[in-house]
Amino acid sequence: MSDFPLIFEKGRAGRIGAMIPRTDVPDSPIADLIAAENVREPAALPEVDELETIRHFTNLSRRTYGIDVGIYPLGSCTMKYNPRINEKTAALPGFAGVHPMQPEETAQGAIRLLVELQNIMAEISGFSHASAQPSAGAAGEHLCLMMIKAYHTERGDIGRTVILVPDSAHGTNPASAARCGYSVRSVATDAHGNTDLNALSEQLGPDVAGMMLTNPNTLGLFERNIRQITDMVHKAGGMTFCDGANMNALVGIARPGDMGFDCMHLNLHKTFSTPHGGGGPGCGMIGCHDNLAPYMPTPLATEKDGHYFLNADRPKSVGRVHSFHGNFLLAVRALTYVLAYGHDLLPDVARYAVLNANYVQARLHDVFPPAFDRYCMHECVLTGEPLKQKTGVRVLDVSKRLIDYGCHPMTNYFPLIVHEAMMIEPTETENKEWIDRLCDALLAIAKEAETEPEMVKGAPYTAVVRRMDEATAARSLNLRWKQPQPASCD
Amino acid sequence: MSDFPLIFEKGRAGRIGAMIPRTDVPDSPIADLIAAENVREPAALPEVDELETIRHFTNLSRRTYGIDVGIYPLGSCTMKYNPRINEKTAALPGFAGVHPMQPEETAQGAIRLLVELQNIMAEISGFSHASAQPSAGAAGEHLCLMMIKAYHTERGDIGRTVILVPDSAHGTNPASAARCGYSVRSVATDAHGNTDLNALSEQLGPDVAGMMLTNPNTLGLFERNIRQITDMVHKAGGMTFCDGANMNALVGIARPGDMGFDCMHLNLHKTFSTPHGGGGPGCGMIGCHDNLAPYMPTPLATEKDGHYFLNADRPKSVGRVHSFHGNFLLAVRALTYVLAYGHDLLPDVARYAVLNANYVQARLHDVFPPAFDRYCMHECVLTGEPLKQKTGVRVLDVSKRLIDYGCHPMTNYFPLIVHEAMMIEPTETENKEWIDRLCDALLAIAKEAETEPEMVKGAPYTAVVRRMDEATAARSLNLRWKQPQPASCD
Amino acid sequence: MGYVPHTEQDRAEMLATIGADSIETLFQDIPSEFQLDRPLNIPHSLDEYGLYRYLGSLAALNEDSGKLTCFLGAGSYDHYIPASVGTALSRGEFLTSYTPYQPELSQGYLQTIYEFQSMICAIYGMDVANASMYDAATALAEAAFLAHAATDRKKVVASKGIHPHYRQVVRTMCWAGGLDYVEVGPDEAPSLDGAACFLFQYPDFFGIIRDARAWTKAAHDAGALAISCSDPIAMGALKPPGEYGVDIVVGEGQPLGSPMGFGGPCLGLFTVKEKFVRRIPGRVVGITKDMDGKRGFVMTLRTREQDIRREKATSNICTNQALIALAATVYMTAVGKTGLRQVSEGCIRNAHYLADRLTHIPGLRLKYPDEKFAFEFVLELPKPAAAIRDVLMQKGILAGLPLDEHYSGMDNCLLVCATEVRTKEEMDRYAEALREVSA
Amino acid sequence: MGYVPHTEQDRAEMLATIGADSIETLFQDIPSEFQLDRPLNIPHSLDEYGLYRYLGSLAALNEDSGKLTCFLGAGSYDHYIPASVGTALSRGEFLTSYTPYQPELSQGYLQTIYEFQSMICAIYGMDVANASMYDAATALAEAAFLAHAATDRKKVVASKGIHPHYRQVVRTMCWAGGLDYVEVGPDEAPSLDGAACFLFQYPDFFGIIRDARAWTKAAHDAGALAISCSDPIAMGALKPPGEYGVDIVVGEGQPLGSPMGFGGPCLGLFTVKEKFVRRIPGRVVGITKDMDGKRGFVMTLRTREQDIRREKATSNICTNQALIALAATVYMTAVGKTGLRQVSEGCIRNAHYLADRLTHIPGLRLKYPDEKFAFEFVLELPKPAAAIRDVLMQKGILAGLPLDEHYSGMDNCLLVCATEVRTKEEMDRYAEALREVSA
Ligand SMILES: Cc1ncc(COP(=O)(O)O)c(C=O)c1O
Ligand SMILES: Cc1ncc(COP(=O)(O)O)c(C=O)c1O
Repeated sequence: MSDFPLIFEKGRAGRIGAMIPRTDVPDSPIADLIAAENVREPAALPEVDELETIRHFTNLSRRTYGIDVGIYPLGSCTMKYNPRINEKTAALPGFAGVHPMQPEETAQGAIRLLVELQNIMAEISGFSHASAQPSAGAAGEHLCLMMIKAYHTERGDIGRTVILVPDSAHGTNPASAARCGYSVRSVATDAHGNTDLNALSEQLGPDVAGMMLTNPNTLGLFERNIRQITDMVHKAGGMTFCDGANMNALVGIARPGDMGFDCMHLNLHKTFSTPHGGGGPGCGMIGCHDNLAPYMPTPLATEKDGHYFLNADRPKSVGRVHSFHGNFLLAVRALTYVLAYGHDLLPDVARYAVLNANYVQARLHDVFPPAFDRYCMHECVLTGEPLKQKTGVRVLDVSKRLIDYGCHPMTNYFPLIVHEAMMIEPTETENKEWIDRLCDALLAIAKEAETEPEMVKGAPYTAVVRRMDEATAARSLNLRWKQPQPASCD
Repeated sequence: MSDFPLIFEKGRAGRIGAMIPRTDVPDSPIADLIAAENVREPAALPEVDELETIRHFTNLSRRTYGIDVGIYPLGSCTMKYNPRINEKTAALPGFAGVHPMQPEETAQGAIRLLVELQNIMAEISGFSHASAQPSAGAAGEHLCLMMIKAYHTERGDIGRTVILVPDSAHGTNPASAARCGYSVRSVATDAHGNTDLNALSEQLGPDVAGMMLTNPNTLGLFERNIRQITDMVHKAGGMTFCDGANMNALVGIARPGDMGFDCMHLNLHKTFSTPHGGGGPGCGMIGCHDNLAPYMPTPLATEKDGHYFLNADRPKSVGRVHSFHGNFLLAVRALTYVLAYGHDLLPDVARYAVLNANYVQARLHDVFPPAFDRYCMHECVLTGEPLKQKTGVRVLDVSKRLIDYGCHPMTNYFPLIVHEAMMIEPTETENKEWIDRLCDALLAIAKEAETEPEMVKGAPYTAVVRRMDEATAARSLNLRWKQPQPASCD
Repeated sequence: MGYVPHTEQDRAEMLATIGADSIETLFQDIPSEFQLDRPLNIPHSLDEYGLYRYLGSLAALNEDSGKLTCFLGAGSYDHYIPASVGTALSRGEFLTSYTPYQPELSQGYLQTIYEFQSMICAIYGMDVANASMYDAATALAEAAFLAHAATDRKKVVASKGIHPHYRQVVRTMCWAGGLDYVEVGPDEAPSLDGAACFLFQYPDFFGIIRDARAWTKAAHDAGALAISCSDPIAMGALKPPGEYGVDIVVGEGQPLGSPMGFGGPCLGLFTVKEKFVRRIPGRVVGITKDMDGKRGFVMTLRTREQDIRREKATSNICTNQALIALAATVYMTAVGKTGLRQVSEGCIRNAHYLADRLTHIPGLRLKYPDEKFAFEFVLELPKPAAAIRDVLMQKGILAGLPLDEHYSGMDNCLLVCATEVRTKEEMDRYAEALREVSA
Repeated sequence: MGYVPHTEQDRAEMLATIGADSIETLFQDIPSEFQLDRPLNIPHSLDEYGLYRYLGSLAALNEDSGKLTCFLGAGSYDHYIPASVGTALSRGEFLTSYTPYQPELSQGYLQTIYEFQSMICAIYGMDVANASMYDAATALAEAAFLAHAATDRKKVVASKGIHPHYRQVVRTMCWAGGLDYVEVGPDEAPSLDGAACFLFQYPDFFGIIRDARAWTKAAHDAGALAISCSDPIAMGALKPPGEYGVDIVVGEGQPLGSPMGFGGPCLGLFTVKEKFVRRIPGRVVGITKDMDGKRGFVMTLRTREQDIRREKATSNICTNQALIALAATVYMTAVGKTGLRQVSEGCIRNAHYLADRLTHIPGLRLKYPDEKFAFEFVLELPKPAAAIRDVLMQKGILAGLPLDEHYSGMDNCLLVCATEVRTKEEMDRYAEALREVSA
């Protein structure tokens, strides 16, 4: 089969794929209105008809795998079912058609929705305040660090230039700290997969502004000493931030706000099922206690006597972190989702997420042992090291071979501290049959690795392409389509 | 790869894929309300979760080919682009949420829509009246025959028991005639692909109630002698019905109502792009002149002084032919579609449909000659007879091989009077590249037939299944899933 | 443009290949007297935004179930539709495919039809279902024709307990097809001498759970076929006609996942007992294997159909209601075994609660107090029903169907329905409004 | 249930495999002091029908663009969105996939991103685009940080002609990241000594087509980067910043096929000249080949990113606005080369017609009569703008943005926008209403 064409390789000059609204005002030449020297040549966009447009994207979708196609057990990503009712509520004209700067009296429903979501998320995470302004998890981290910075600054505590981050942390943590002007110090993990308290106490000092901690951590393990950790940081004068990417293990069961954290972010696009959409948009809602509340971003959706408004009278705020009010239509989806569970059902999310992950860990235990042998939370981190030792087959190969078995691969090589890491997060919405299918496939591949290692290393065989040459991609960059040059004539 | 499972082969007892509305009235046992002896065991429906539901149908759709995937040149089917705006308008709550028996004053928009569509379709087809009650083409045919029957009956002209149908006609024509109590006499086609006037005059007589004629006919050819034909039938006391399945050749160019037809049906699901949806629903709107108007079905959407109502005061009407007002949401789509063209653009539909078909005919001419060598209308009927003579490869094989080239096959073996018929209807919405792809593929297959006939006969190779054993399907019928019986114990 | 993709250049190149000098040439077979020499008298084209605006303005002239609280049933129902139904229906491969004549490219769709047939059989307790008919009314007519063919008798007897519209359609079709159509009262013991079939509705138009077993026996005793029209949602809780030996069960499938849509598209359900399998009208999908032995699906029993048998076909139907059948398949999958029962019970409970509330209002009573009903019932009012209905409409309540138009002597009768989506609060509000009006 | 599929039996079997006696056991690592011993204080669960009803009731509390005629722009625009955009976005494979870390399973999505990058480059006249940022505001901040990294300077100078909200965001981010943020008047010649960059909006917040060439030259003369924020629809007709030598062009992509959505999701567009390619923040997709030589797409230049480079990454962004970028890709495909121009011209023509109509009303005038504008303009009124806006709201007209909140001394100024979807009749009605109010 030949290459699937780019949209630029389709169509013909003069074609158009949409019926542009016809204006009915006088048809003055545009150059008269904006001056000829400001007028451009039309941008070289595609020229295809409407049917071709539909076909192009339909066929590209058929070359893409989503949760709707099968299990998607990417660890740290919480690829759970994205309920379709959420798409319906988010498409309501009364939400989709509202302008962000129209008068507040005409947007009471939208602001109220934000207030209700703030209240619910604050309650779930154990905080007293929340804001939906950050567009994603990393933005939420960064915002919390800014609030911490403002807090120290206001107290005149200006020598604090360091943020502590566990060595198992997600890359956004150190990157957010850096973007907030902090330098980063890494904290080691102990033999049980928890933060090493000795290492922590060595790193703590008067230069520490705070610590970022994921809990459950990125090894899928609950930080058993969380009380000590937050106490130690506080004693050293630092603040504690919880990376809430793993909140799916805790909803309705336990609350970071109760554990000594000063603030946290939630990934609504993970725990609260707003779809990932191929990489976004997300919503990195943040929560905090009263001590950090003055520094939250402005404006803040607020209720007073049944009236809803966007409070911009926040003198100590770090300021604005989004053009408007955050990824609002994602907030609509998240509220729809969380109300489908309510206080009566929400704990089931965590309960069955944890059950599923432990079931995977148990089923794979002998072939892919857990990095730390204890009950995991919503995801398990296993190692392919024994298999590699025995057969030379790496977890990357295992992942690629999984594609041929009709499953999306797990996360590999994260966290960085585990050799041949396989991070599997089934989520609570996968049924037993799908999880068994995944486990059966992984065990079958381990067998194949013994008998036909080269075959496994050549996988996948059934996808629309084979393994990609990523080195060439980075070396000879081709990042956009360019009009083919006509051959020169001499 | 193993068989794709049936939904019944998935799931587990107790699972459920939707959140059933919880009633908040007293929870009385159902047996108390409707009597215990009326209560059944729950029907053996699937028991799957919501995600499994989504996945099942998503994956089944990925095992299905539609216009959205590629060219679909089925002759007689008018598989044109189905604009997505039509789906949006049909989904408006103000249409989708209206009850068919709510008071007319509360459904003015719906009735008005029907009136506007009736007016537009009557004007397009050259009639003065129209009704959207029939659910599809065959129902429209049947209705028109009933109107003809009522017309003759009222005039006391009761000896007319025969309907004439060309030998090239679609199977619904004779079947509709039979269902209307008529017997069918077949009229031969002449050497030019038109109705044979001599044969016609032989068949005409005082027993003839009318004639059903497709124009352009199912050979894709305009009935050049249409004026003589309708005159001859009228002179013999018969009525003339036009099967409008091929109206895509004529919209905005010529009107059956001007050609001596007394009535006709339109397939809104063909010419007017309401999607085929895998076989329906359709809308077989009918049109007629004043002479047949009294017999049209009841009720009839009507306007009077800006007020819209469903006129049921139609004493001569044949009666009702639909539970309510026809496939109303298809009428919404058809109106949306036709207004996208309007009087200014509608002729382009026919013009480019005819251009595309003639282009196909010209490109394939030497290898697959047309059954009748003249300009065709919106579709061309070619013959694979020479290829079969030369290579033993039948058009069925060619069609199956076309699948491997990424195109949907054309219609084969219809009309019945053409040997190895290949009926190709590209429609106006296919661009030149897609049509060339189809023609290139057919020519390439003809070459393959010479060099590798067995390979062609074994096609397809790239679909999710190979050729089907249809004989076994009909012999050992398996038409529904049955709970596997537990193995007996003795 | 509309949706025509051709550029000037395309046109020129294609005409050159054809060897014609203009598109007009291609129309030369159309006698000039028939070539339109004026633009059609229809509106000017609109762009997409204009289309949405215009159609939206028409839609806004209707009161819909989002604005009204709907207690009107009578064959079209306001039920819960899971969002998953829309998701499946929006898949372009389903939406834009044709009847699956090329099974290799339609395995997915064919499988859904096979699953549909299986589920409808389960709901009705029947052996064979087809891929759909247009609507309940034409399905009923088709059933009468099947009975005619099977018994070689011409008399069709129908109970007046059948939806008045359906009876009108059957009457029309019988007239055209040369069958004799007779009606009997809704609670009459039918006289079926020489009849091809007895048609009844179960539960009937008034919501009453009639004795389907007795009627079936009466039909069989007379050598006639018993044919029932049954709401599939009611079948979630009620014994299905199949268990009573009914020969043909038809029904309206709209309640299975489709909106009311001003009455269309509908979905005709059609099921028979095994012995009638080769007489069934319409398309049927069966299981078979491909040449490699892999399971697959095809349309089968094709020799019954009009494209093969022409005037000898079991029916003239070709295009059916495939996509609506798909909606029903997704619906039945989503609600499943447990859910269909819950929906059915929800309707029944709500309707009984409502009936109880309403009959506590002085002057209001059930027309048939001794009959068991499912989720519709006939309420007798102190005043003409249409007038009361109109007053309640002002309060945003669609109160039901005044029966006077459809049954003589029922001037003060209102057919009332409550589905599973009605809340207690809505029903209490209805009762309150009715109390005021009828005071 | 919610969306958890497990039955009792599933749970029992799975616990048996794990060897735990209850799910609670699995939570043993959570100290009991932290295990919630009460239900959360949030509402009770709703079923799907109830969810739609409840969310619908909130939506109904808003006035939306279907009810109001929108003349408010200011960074969020009411444009035509082709239905094809929704069709593509509803494809479950796109909606429910993750960042394409496994390219073999995401070739389709990766290709759309490559196409997106290509189209955005074409629109801005730039060399390299990334796969998206959160919104225009954070894109602008990222651009400032890029300039800081590229120049090793700390001073960020921004024109007040930039959207006030964007400036607030940039100010916040600069403060946190240790950059010095300074503003200059919207028509000021900036003093850029020692500046890392000059940020401006083109056309600016008031719709004025500023001299991007001159500002770019000024920046370059000072050794600073020229950074423009530009509306992509305006670029359909206006010379793109790339042609003026601007180093980084960012913008808000909502107008390309996404609804206003109370301001989100947005779509941050980010493009640079070739020389900055390895400094670009966020994801970038490139073309490569698979092991069989077939063309394919992968995320590339990964070593800039946080998951590899951690605190040394060019940015902390991870999740971006992929699906909104997809919407933009479908939009740009559908309208295409001709259509983008038509949309742009439609906006400009409408806005100029409206400005003309409004300035014929006695007492009303353009605030900047000598400047060329695209499709927004500042209208000076005889009374405070907010009051007038509120009166017009009563007539269903969203008149624009009162500028007093955002610029001191602009009490009577209203920022007015007309996009291509406004009709002459709507604009005439606006003029009529304004005439009445300001009389
Ligand atoms: C543990 C952890 N923290 C932070 C993030 C960043 O979240 P986002 O991608 O929404 O910016 C992720 C996302 O993968 C994560 O897994
Ligand atoms: C020529 C012709 N007549 C009639 C019909 C029947 O129309 P329908 O399938 O809508 O009943 C068809 C459909 O294929 C047809 O092609």
